[in-house]
Amino acid sequence: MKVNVLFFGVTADIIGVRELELTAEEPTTAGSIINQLSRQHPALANHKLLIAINEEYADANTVLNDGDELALFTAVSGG
Amino acid sequence: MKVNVLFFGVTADIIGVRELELTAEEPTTAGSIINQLSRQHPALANHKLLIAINEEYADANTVLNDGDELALFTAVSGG
Amino acid sequence: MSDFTELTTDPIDITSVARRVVPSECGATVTLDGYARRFTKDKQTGETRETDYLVYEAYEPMAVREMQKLVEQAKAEFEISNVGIVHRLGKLEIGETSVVISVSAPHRRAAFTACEWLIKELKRTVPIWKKEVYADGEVWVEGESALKP
Amino acid sequence: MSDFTELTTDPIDITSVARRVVPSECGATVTLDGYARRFTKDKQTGETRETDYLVYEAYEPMAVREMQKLVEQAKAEFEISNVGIVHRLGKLEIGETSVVISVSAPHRRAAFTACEWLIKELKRTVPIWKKEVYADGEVWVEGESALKP
Repeated sequence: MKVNVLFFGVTADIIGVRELELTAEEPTTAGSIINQLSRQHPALANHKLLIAINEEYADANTVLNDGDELALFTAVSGG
Repeated sequence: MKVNVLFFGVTADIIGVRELELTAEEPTTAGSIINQLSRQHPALANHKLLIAINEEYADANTVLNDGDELALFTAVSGG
Repeated sequence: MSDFTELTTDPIDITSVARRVVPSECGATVTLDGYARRFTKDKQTGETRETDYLVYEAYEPMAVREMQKLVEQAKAEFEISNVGIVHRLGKLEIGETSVVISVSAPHRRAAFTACEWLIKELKRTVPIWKKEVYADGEVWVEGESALKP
Repeated sequence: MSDFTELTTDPIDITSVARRVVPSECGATVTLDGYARRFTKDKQTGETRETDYLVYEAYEPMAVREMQKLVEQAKAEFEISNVGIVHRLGKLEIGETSVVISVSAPHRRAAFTACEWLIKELKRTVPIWKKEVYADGEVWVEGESALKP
């Protein structure tokens, strides 16, 4: 299955792109995608990441479905 | 002695002027000036009046001095 | 970059009031604005009346002094940086701003608390009066406050 | 005359935001505005750094959804009439407004309470990030919030 992964701010700087399409075996959780990305980009592990799936906050144990949009970002700092 | 009396809003409408110079015997209190004005303008007694002397809130028992500025007005409604 | 208390017969721009109280180390500005309402509920009858326009009048030198006292009290009591208060006088069309109170503070909690305290006290103590003008008459509004404690 | 939640790369005019939430029966509008600060204290070192400018970035569709949720929650919880939230994105010079939250209510108490709640929640939940750019570098600010409860 395919998952579209979005990055913002810190995570976009670490990954080097703002969007990645990943192919993963089912079932895959948000957390396993983070682990996979952290192996390629160790700096990711220095930050506490928030997770959104299809524009809703979710936790690392959430199982992803084909076509999901997964967003990974650090604690928000708007205002 | 002379006292300058200022009126605003309701009190100015009742008295018909915004300012009066009154001559009074000493000692005279703010309250006695109000009583005197209320005899000439009975509508004044229908309103709870606030008193300021020389731009500071004061009460009816305050004794006036020559040249004081006495302001008589209803409860404020700014904002 | 400092405190101010003003009476004006010109229209009030909220943005400029809020900006004038902003020191560079501050994090938040809280602004209360009051404005001329179209509809007013009569407290006695419960009826709603439609207002044509308002007129505000002040005992000007005392009003400025009372506003300055409020600013001093607020700065003594709350952890705030600057306060700006501008009250409009004269005739106000419906929707026009009658009063703006802006408070800046390093932490927004104090700005909210101080701003709320300032409008409450302004309505109680500052010698300004509002006249509501209707199609069929007009009335000077009398405040709810008793004499100053 | 209704609620709105917007992201914009244009300058924000506080007055127009405050005015857009005003229904004719309302008595007060409370407005919080945040703005780009010149000086920021580093939480770890306690040192003060001078910021050149800021850049705000958002996960735009989710940010708008989260802001709309906050408006719905605020209207369910507080006795308020309308809420307007506008957050700026892109590059902001020092002193420019980053966020404006305006709340109108029949009674100002509820407007103050709701406005304060809204800015607290916005800073915790809405996916927007701030980059501070200094003479000698830049840093994405990480918020203090844990995951959404």
